Amino acid sequence: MISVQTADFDIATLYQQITARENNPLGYGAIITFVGKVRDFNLEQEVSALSLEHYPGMTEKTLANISQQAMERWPIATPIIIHRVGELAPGDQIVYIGVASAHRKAAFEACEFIIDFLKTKAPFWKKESNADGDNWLNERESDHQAADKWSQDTSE
Amino acid sequence: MISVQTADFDIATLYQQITARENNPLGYGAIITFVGKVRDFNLEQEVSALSLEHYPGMTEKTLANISQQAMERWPIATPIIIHRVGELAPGDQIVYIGVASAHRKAAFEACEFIIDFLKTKAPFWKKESNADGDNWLNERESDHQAADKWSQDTSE
Amino acid sequence: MLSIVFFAQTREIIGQGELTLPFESAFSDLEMLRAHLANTNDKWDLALTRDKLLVAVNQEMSPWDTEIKDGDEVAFFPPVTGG
Amino acid sequence: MLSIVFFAQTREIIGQGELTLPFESAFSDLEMLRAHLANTNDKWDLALTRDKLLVAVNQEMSPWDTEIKDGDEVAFFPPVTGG
Repeated sequence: MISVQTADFDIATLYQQITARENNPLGYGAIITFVGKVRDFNLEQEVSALSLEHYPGMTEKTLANISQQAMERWPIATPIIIHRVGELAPGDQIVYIGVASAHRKAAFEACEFIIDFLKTKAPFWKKESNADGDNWLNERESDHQAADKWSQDTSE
Repeated sequence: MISVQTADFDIATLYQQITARENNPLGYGAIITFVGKVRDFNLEQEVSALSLEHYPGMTEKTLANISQQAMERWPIATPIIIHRVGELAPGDQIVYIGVASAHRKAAFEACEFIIDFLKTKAPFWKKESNADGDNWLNERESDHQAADKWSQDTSE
Repeated sequence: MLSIVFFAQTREIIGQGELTLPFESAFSDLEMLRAHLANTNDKWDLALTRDKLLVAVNQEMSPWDTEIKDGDEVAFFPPVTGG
Repeated sequence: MLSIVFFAQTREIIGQGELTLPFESAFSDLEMLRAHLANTNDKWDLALTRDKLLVAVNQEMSPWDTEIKDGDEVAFFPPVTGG
């Protein structure tokens, strides 16, 4: 399940969905979730708001493609990927990824794969507002390294 | 936070705790959770119930030690580790691990480290009941390999 | 017609999010189209500096030598920073 | 006194979960204690076969050559299978 939305998400509802029989027909018992939040209190610089822009259409296609790749690579149920757009405040939830598998290692890897690819392939852009004004965030080399490692990694 | 309990746990409440300021004073925004459930429907053999025995006292000490090791190794907030004991039914939740960090890679690794060590070090024993009677589960070589890799792995 | 869209910094510097353009063989690949648009004025030139600029054709990330055809949707944007 | 506890299969085969035993220098390490207890009868011998048996002293997993002392709590159990 893929959703790009301005509304907040409820992790309890999503957890029910990831474990529900229609989504998880084999009753996979290892469930990994990742939630990314707007940093709540930054010691160096107070972030007062975050604005998330995206490319409607391409975003959903990219996330569906990442989800599909993960399902081809690991024995997992259909992942849930939720990403918020629009205006967000410190502490707000931004992104949710939920993965169920019979094998915890597969669930961990698939979940990390999805967020690593989302960070480098999905057309979202973050703009931070603080006392100094607005700043578009720069891409991070560490995110690219994280995504690249999945092409080199030949282990299951 | 460590708890060994017969009662079920509520992942929404635990998520609030892992992100609450008292537990997560730096407002870490990457939250990974692992939930392990009793397999709900096993195609090969119907599991009708699971009984979990533990060594009171040693269990809590072992989990606290694993939690401490994870906090020394990765920049994470205090992890939440919940493990149920007693009689469980198919689909029931068994174990919860919640980890927050500023860095998702650290959170993924610490969460996986905790479950890998819990599986091989914490004194819990599972007994399955099915049509053929009761069976104590055997340890799995794959769990030992998973735990061993953390001693060899020198990456962050 | 080509449908051209811009996002994030690229959109802000250019000052508009989209435009349409009659297709011409003079810009039959992405690099040629980029150069053609960059030629509009100094702001467009700055916004469409190839360094770090990404481009998608019909909502798929594409290399600069990708050929384009009438009816395509082409998007220019900076590196992505979601998640 | 030594406090001895058994868990899971080990407990089931032996048929009891705990016992206390006056400490004797004749079983001053874990292997000696295990052999002493295994000597009780065939069931204890089977339950305390060293293959795959684990042992903890004062709630810490310990190797078989660990020395024990009066007042220790010693636990025998099979490989753990939680999580």
